[in-house]
Amino acid sequence: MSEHIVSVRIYITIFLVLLVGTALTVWAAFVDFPYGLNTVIAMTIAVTKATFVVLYFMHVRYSARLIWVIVGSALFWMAILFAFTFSDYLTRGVLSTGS
Amino acid sequence: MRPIESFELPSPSKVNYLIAVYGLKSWLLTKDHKRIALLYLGSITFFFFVGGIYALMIRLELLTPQGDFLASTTYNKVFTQHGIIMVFFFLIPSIPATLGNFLIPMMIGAKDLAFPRINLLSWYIYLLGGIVTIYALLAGGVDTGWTFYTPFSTTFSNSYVVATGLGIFINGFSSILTGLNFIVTIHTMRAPGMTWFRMPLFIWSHYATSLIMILGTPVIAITVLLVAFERVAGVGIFNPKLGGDPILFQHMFWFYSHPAVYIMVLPGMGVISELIANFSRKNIFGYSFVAFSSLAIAVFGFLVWGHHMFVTPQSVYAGMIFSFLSFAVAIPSAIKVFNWTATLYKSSISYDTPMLYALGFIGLFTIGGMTGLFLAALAVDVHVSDTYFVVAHFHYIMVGGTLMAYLGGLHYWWPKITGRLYPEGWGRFSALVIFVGFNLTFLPQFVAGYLGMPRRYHAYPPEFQVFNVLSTAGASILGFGMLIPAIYFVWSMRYGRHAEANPWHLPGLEWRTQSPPPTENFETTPIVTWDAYEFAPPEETEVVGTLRGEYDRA
Amino acid sequence: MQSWIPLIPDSASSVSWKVDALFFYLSGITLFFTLLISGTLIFFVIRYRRRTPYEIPRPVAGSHKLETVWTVIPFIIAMTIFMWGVFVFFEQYKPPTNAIEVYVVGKQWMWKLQHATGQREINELHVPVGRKVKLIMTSEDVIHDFFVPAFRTKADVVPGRYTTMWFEATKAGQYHLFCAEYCGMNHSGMTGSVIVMEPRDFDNWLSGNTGNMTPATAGQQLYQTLGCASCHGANGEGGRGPALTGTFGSQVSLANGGAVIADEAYLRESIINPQAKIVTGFGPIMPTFQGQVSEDQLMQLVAYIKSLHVGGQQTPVTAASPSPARAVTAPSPTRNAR
Amino acid sequence: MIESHAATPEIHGHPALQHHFENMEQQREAGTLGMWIFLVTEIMFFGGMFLAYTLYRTLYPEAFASASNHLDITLGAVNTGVLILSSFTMAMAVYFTQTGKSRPQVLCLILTLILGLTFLGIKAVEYHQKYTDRLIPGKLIPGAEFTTDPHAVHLLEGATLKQVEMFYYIYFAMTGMHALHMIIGAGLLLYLIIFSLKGRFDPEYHSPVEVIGLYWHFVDIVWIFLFPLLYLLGRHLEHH
Repeated sequence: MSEHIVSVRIYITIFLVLLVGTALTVWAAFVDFPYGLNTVIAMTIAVTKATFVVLYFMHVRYSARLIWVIVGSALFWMAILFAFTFSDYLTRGVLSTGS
Repeated sequence: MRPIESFELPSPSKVNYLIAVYGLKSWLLTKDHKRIALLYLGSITFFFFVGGIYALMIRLELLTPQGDFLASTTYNKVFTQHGIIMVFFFLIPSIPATLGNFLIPMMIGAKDLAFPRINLLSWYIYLLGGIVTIYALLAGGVDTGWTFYTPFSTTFSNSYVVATGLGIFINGFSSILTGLNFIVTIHTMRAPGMTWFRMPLFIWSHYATSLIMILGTPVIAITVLLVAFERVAGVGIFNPKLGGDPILFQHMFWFYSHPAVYIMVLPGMGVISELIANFSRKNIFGYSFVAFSSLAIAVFGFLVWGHHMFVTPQSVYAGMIFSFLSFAVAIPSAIKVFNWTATLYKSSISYDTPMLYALGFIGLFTIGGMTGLFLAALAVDVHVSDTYFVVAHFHYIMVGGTLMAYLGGLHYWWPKITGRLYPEGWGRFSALVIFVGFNLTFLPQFVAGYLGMPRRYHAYPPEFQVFNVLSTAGASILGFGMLIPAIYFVWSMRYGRHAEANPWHLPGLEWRTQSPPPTENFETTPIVTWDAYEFAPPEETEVVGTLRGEYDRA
Repeated sequence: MQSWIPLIPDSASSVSWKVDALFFYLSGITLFFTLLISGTLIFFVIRYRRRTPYEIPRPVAGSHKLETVWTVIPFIIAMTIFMWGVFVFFEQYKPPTNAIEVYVVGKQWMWKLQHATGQREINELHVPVGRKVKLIMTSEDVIHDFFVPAFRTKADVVPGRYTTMWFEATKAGQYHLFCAEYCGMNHSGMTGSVIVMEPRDFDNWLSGNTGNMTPATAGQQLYQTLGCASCHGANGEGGRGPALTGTFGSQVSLANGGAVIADEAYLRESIINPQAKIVTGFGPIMPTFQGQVSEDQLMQLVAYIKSLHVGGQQTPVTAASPSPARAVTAPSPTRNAR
Repeated sequence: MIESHAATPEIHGHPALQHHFENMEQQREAGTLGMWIFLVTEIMFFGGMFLAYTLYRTLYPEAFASASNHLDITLGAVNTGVLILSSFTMAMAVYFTQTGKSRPQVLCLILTLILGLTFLGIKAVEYHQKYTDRLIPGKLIPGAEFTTDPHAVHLLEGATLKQVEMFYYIYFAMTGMHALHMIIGAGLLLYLIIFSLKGRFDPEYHSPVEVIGLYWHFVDIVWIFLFPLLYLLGRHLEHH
């Protein structure tokens, strides 16, 4: 497995995308979107930016499957931490008030 | 064709890792995984005896119901420090850092771990964490219980919480780096021919352990750090005065600390797989099931932490989910026990000391595991949580499981590690003493617990005394039993008979080099052409059941 | 029933035999599997002991069939335990209606209890046989845990919030009360007893222990002294702040569009953190009372608000008619008897 | 020198090959894998704080919005740009190492270090603002306890000062931990610069540059999330 060298053009493109993303998220923060969409939009932009960094700056796009598995497992375990903790907080009091 | 006969024993006079270089500096700056394992062995043994002395004090205090041996403040510190020392400085590093460190490269045919310098670093970090913690203990001790529950730990305790927390935080990095090293080693350093399904189960279980170490430890690190930070700042996320929720601490704490139980017991299971197969000269029944059950435990172990919180204000629905998953995680453990037992069928069982420990492990682990079901069952847990039932249960897993496996493994690999034999008769005797003493210590605690005796009580109602007297009696036998191996191991390092390269006549890679091994482990990089535990050629394999050939021997 | 050394604690509540039944079921399963495994082990160890030093047994391939069997059967057994546990658990934790209410405050290292009828107790709780008792609990400092082994139930007592538990005693006697969550220096001294009495004895005990104001009456006085009346009305009829009469147990719609059932926890939160959940139509003008009222006083305020019924027939306690017994939420035979 | 190494297949040749590895490929693979696993632990480490943030943001949205609106959005945005740029220069440093151009490689590393220090400088300015506004939670700074003035922060409806303090506690925990990672990263960059100047790295052996690059990008990613979470969410409520 010889390593892949990412071209300078891709690096520059990603850099510009990240700057645009930052500008976009600042702009979007001041707009009053309906249905509490502000959080969703901000997070979507952040996830997109992070994905670009991971895939290109960190070369995951050209890496072995094992690296993908490792990145995936980190996200999976974060999801466990969040999902199960919130399974508690979001259902608290349901039983006592339901009586 | 049998592997045990087919390889030539190297001559025993060769230079080995113990005498390759001399001097204190050669040990303190060593990058040899075997020497680092010995450094760990020494420091872990030290912490084990510190923790053991605390255990002794606990049992002495509880001999009488009045609480007359120690003051309550002292007692609270004693049980806290017993827990902290034993969990963080003995049980978690015990098997991985000593036996794992020594054997993982040898079992997969590598010259060393992938990052020898990081390996040494992790020992120093362990030592630093230990020193900081010992400092905290000497300066005045800590009385929060090893669980550090908020807001007691953040606001109300007047003891050295920050220093202890720092010690645990530092120690966490040692654990993380060890796990990282193991995973990378297992992925990248296997000898030619050592495929995943040829690896000894010891490696599989350490792989699973390492997963938990790298995924769980950071969370306890930040949690302990936030507790320390909150003590310094006087406010924080666990503080009800700011609208914080003390229960959040328990979520974050148990996210690591429940899987940590599997950090302790999974390597033990790996040792037991080795012992059972090798001392019955039979390949493990259902190898891939045992291997994958380790991974299943590592994953499912992360989904059950809420069963420590059934009586907290945690929502009953979350409790239900956690209860369900806790039952699910019991299944892979059950699979292991059944497979070990089935391995013995039509085998050739020796009664050597390591095998006695392995058999003891299976019995005690069965009781420990089954009593875990009581605690997973919501309604029963409500009654027994925070009682001595819990104490008995987890000691069955941690002492009856991990410690038995550790001692069994230590006996088994002692000839390889030191090049000397331990006295077999004393070995068997002490194994029996420990088994009897252990059961006498902890069986009565199940009863006391169901009767309602709460844990962490310095004084207790007199009707519980009979169980505590039994327990203390058992603990003295257990303590005595522990001293025997401590003495004869030290003795054997100088006076024990010299061990040959393969004293047990086994096929594993670690036995295919001299005892003690050379610094590079093997004269030449081995090329593996056999499966784990291949005592007899594959064509002699007996197929159980009707589906002939269904079993893929990889 | 008293054996030489008891192995099972006293069984004195309506759920205790249910917990015991599940416990026995689990013990049976444990015994069975422990004997099965260790029996098989011992048999194999003797039967297949090494007879000659160089013997090599035939290797064996695994068996998917066996693996399936010993995966599925334990799973099924585990699920029976799980379901059973869930059913009993829901019963243990679902708070009953029509219960005698007792307010519990845990602090290092004592239990302070107050009956809805005013009687205060420390480290002791008197309850009658055959009546449901609901405990509304909080802590002044660290987490404690109210544990009565004879009732097979316990619940954490957490600072900053209310937790509840309930039981129905079935047998008169004196039972241990323990703090089961480690709470510091004198944790093992934070014990006491629950004294279960026959209903008549309990009535006698109640009447022999008057002299304390009921929590609701005390709460009413606090309501006046803290100036709550200036916004919520002299009798909770409302004003600049929302009406409190009939609030307890009803659904309250909130300014942020949500809704909440006004239970004890909500009332408590609204006193110490009024901005958290504001009732529709009202501004965020109420100051916080955090740090100005103790947990005891908070419970009294909550008890008073709970006593404010709609309709007017069941007149809330007023300064003119200090009849303590009537302040409590639900009428009960005990109180009618007086 | 560099050319000759690139040309010869490294059986036992390269001076940087450690004894226990078979070849450079194995050594590089182990290094990269190790760093990725370390980053997983870092993700979980920050995960604990993100969890606390998410929980309390859900419980106290108004207070968190009020507190977050008080942060300096300009400095935050500039810092985001600085960090992204530093990530870019870091990526370029790896590129130039891979292609064996040592002069621009060192230049990129130095640029990255300067940008990293710029970020820390701006962060220090922000911290100082919080200090003068008495917004440092609890008694972290003796003599400058958290403010009791209800107008210190423009409180939105439904927010309390105690909850605002909770936000700042989380803010300092998260950004402080992030800054600590930046400082460690700066130290690592310094090491890279020194060894680059000595000509230690070449297309055959550039594991340290690559691996420290991964770390640097990770720290960047953390900030990519911290910026909207701490500075932006709730801005749209400001003018209500």
